[in-house]
Amino acid sequence: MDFRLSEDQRALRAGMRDLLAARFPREKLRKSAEADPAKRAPLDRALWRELGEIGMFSLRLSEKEGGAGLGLPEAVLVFEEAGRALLPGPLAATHLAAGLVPGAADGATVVTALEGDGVVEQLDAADAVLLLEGPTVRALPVDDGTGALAAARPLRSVDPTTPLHYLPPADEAMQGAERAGQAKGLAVGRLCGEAALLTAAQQLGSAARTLEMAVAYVKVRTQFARPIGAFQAVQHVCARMLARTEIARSSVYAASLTMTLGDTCAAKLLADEAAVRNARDCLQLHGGLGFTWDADVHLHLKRAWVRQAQWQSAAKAEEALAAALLEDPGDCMTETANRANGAV
Amino acid sequence: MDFRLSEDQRALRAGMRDLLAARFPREKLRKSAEADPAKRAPLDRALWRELGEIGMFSLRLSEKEGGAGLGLPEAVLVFEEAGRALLPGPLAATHLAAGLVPGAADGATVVTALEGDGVVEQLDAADAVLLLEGPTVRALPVDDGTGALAAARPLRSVDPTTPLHYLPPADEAMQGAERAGQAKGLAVGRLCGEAALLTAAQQLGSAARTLEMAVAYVKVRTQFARPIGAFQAVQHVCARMLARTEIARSSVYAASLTMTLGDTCAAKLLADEAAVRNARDCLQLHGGLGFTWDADVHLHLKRAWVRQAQWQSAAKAEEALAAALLEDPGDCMTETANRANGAV
Amino acid sequence: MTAVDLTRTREEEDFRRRLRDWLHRTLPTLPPKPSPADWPARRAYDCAWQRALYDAGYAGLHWPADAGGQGATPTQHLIFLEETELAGAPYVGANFVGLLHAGPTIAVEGTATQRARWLPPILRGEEVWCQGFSEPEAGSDLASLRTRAVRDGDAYVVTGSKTWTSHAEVADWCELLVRTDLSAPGHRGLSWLAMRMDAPGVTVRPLRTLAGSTEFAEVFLDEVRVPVAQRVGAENDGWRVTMVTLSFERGTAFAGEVVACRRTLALLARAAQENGQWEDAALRRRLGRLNAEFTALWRLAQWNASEAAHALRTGGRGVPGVGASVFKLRYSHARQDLYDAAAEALGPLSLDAGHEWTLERLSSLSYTIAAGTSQIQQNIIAERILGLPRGR
Amino acid sequence: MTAVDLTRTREEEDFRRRLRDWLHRTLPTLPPKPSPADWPARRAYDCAWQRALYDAGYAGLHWPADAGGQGATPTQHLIFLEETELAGAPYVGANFVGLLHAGPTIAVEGTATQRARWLPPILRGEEVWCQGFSEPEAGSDLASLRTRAVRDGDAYVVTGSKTWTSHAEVADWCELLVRTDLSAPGHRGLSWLAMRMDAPGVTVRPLRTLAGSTEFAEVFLDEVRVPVAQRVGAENDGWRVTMVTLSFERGTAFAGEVVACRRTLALLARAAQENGQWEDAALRRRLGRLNAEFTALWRLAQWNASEAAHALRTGGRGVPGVGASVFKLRYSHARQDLYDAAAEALGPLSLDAGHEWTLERLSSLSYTIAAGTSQIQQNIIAERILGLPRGR
Repeated sequence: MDFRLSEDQRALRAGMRDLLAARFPREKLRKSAEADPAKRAPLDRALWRELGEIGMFSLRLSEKEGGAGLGLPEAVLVFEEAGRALLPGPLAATHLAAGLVPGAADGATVVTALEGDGVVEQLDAADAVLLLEGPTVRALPVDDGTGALAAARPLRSVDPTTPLHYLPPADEAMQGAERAGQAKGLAVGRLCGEAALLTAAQQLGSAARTLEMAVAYVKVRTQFARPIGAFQAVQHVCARMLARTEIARSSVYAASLTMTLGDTCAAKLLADEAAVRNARDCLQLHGGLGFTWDADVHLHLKRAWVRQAQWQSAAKAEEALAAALLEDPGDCMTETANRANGAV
Repeated sequence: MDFRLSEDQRALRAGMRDLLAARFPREKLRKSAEADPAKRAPLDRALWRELGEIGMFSLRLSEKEGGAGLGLPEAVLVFEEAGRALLPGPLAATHLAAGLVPGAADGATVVTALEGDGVVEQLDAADAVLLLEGPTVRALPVDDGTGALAAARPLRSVDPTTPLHYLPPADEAMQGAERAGQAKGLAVGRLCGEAALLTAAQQLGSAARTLEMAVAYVKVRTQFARPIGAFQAVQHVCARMLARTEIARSSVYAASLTMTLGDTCAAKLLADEAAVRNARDCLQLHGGLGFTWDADVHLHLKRAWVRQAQWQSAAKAEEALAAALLEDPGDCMTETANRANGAV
Repeated sequence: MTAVDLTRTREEEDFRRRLRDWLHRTLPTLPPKPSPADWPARRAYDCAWQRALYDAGYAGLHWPADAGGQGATPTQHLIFLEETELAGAPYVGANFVGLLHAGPTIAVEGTATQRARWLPPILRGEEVWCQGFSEPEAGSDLASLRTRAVRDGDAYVVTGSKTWTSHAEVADWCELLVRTDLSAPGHRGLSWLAMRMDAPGVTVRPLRTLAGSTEFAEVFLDEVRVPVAQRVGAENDGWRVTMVTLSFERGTAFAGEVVACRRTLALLARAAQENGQWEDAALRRRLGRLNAEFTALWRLAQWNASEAAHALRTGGRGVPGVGASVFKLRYSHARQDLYDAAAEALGPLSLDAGHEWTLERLSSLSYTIAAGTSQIQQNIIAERILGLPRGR
Repeated sequence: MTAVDLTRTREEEDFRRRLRDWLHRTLPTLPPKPSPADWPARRAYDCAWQRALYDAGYAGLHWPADAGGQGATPTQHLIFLEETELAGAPYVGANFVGLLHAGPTIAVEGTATQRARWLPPILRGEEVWCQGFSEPEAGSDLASLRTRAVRDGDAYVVTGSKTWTSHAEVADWCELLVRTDLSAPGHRGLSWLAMRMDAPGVTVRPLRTLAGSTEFAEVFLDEVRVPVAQRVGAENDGWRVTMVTLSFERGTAFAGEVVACRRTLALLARAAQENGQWEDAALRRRLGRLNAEFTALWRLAQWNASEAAHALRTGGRGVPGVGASVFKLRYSHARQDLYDAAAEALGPLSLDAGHEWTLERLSSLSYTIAAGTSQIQQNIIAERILGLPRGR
């Protein structure tokens, strides 16, 4: 058993970080978060293709299918970097669609997803929508002529960098998509778990980033003639932020290896909590500055709220983890051997 | 509207504090909390009679009935002092029984109560048991010959100063007491609310006392060459203890005036929380010393746990407060005029 | 024996009934609410409401009569806050600083001339005030502020910058805290000035909040001349004057909001009942607990009002005590918890910034920062109320 | 590409299988557990278990081979903790200090003679150690300790008092931290000694805990002679030696308990199902969240073990890093939350101190205090991991 990252994994993560630093610098993030919605940059399709080229969507496909034959552990590292940079877009959905929807793997197509709660990310920018309810996975072209998505109404998304649509769950138009009342098929269950984990990885990246931002700020912000980071109350807030981040990290990395229900639910729950609470703490430590549009911290908080609602809510994760307690005689710590490299 | 205490009320409270300092000093508390159960002092009947003489049980009876014609606001002040000193015994039950059970008013009789959860305090020391389920209030002599309480088994009470018995709810012997399945009568509902409030008052007293203990200790305990009360993390723990105490105090005092469901439930919930959490914080601030039997802090915590479970649990209070939200168009802040002096 | 008493007096009951009648008659006659982004329209709306209050005899309710106020009891003030909130009346809005900070400060600390000049226009809704205390480098540590005022004849020449100033774009006056003695450290050497916002050298730059609105502004001061006659209190005594103002801010300012929060909570319960989330015991119990918290906060406000009334009767000026920090600390967190609970009750629609509760969730984030962070409140409680040794 | 890997190696799987078989055969042959209050019987029981481990080749599993240990990987150590816990094997008990503090310290810092004298009896369950670090006036601020050791020929003469010493009544040896240079302030001037508990001048007075048991004792030292040869590490270098010991304490010591907590949690769910409380979604979700927390803590322990294994491979001695503070901080609170949740699930029976979970609830209260309070852990994380300026 070795939980540490390999050299190759470190290189993969560093490569993703470098790419995002070069192609999605802070100015681009700010451009997509313009206070005036009309001036916001739309989803950057050129960047999407570049993400496709470096394998963000295809890395778990076999080499024969044009992928890198890697596994969830590597995908998690790449998604963590995306979360750190607040890279916008339906990254998890397009990643899941690689191999299912033509063009998803290489970033030529943007694929979003419709989940049980009826919220769809980036519907205007997307070419196709994954439907993950019912026994099988289906993909629907956004303009399929049937008007299945016509009832979707745009929300004024709380996260300026993530446009959202809402499709009321009882909508007649979606009955053809067999959304309601059917047990999830095995493949659908697995994909939902993977999406939850990749989303958790993004939350982890954001949590680590807001911790960094907070620590950097409290070291330089001076009040009462010393850096506020010398105040014990501030120090302890930062310490708890680190603890949240590291607990979430072990949970996310472990789930990428085992993909058990328990690990995955724990990963989503703890990474959501780390992202939301770290962003709030970071905001508090920034004082009035943290409350301004020009600081980045609100973008982390708002994105964390969006990701928290996606794929698996806290209520669902907690109920699943509670139910697992009854099924399990107590030795769930003994993980089953992980699927080698977790390739799909 | 005047929320402040009157001179007479301050005098009443000071009188109770003086009496307890003289007749129930710390040594008596420690004697009733001997680590060896065989050496513990039993309930002090002489003190009980003295409490009766100063009107602890009868103060809300009319002067014609031998009482002082006072109201719940005064009772709450007296019970707050009892909680502060951790005075043992079924104080609330005996207070409720004044006028119902002979000898309760003057402290000649010790009356305990059996609540829905089946826990009875000081059954061995008591002369009678109040039954507060069903449409009417009943009192049962402890040795009534019917064996109704024979099934009660002694618990090894977590609070060494509060002996407890447990009567399983489904017990056949209690069917005659009409415990299950009946709506509470008006009188029963009112008495339960009063008992919850008087218990909350004791919790408030305990919360205020553990705050005092914590503040006194952190002023003198020195580590790293200064009083630990100069550390911001310690200061903030104390500040939150004070906030909990004062929120509970306004809530308890207000409920003693209005006796509305909302005020009473809020008072019990917030006073329970203040007592339990202040005791835990006080323990933490005392470090290893707080973990010893010889320090008093554990007695506050254990009593707070017992009182928390009595008369109204957090779950019940929260559900009642939630239900009140649906019934109420939003103007529950506008209290109805309180019953003059709240006399029974 | 006189009991602690929540029974209102006949005067108080009459007061409530008259106020309720007046609100019932008056509110339907108000113009529609202006757009949140239109500051001049908001000013006009808020000032019209203040004028209506003035005409009806409700302006400056809690101000002493000798300052032009109604000399109402603190309890009447709470009744006013409760009834206006329950009736859905406009908020104090642009007149917040005038009515709740600057005005009361001038009433307590100003000269007769100053009171005569500044108080009536505040009460009539004719002049709007803003606050110039915080600076980019002086937030929690207000005493480290750097904006300097150099005496030049009968005026101060003021240079520096202020931030987090609400309503700066539409204000007539600014209550300004400046350093008049550059050699004195910290809180010594500060003075409290009233500055005209249209004075030459004043530049206002709006700050956008995370909610997308421009609630605050930066105010840049470049050699602005402020007559010495516009100083309130003695030169270099501004810290004490300011503390009076801040304790007003931390006392009564939020009491009305508690009523509003309790009302939102009831609406939230209804919404959860409609969308099925009410079946979730965890959410239900969370809302029940919030009900306890807001009920208790309202009781604490009443308690504080009784204390203030007592101080008034015994010769004090009704300045809220340090206990207001307890209220501020708990209320700030309760408000944030409320809108977090609202998000849970709303489900996916909590991501819709078009929903009022989502916007309120965003703006609630400032509550643990503005008007003294929660950290500062806890310092105050620890050191001033509990007497713990000075934290280092 | 080599993946992050939770797959166990064949060696690890073989290790687990052999251990499981051995536990299956051995546990039924153990004598019944002694009464918690009978310390000599507890010592005998714990030492017999340690001897059984020794005979089976499991003693000092994580100690280096050159210290008489099995030189097992950190992963094997975790497997050992997991399997012994799942099988319901005895805890380390009286041998805690010897196996987890003093022994590893001597293994890293002791001379060859010291290692030969002290380590084998620890591994064979023949000698029991206790810890003499804290003093009444030196808790969180350990470096302020006052117990002094004055050199007199080939011995130190030690006078002072120690507290919170577990198993003092039945221990043979005490790892003792003393001040050897009275003129040096704070952590300078301290030395680490091994003291016989039967030396003249040693008096033990049991301390009763709030759970009613006597887990700890005070140890009074009145001119106790300790041979200089029993000093580990250089004179006045005791602080560094102690830090090695403490980082052991904060690292691996609690990993096995996480498995036990997870197991208790499952039993708790069953109990709630039986008494009907499982219908309460608020309790259910609380238990689900605790499941996430303990699952993640176990993963963090595995992560830390991987880091320690890496340090071993690259030449370090496997001393747990400061990251162990994160584990300690979260675990302490999770354990307290667990038994608070147990009280909610038990309902009125949570007031019965005869119930195991109620006793555990009481003893869990020490977790945020002992072995470095949560406040100290957060200081360590802030200053040593995050590099924040020294708190004052």
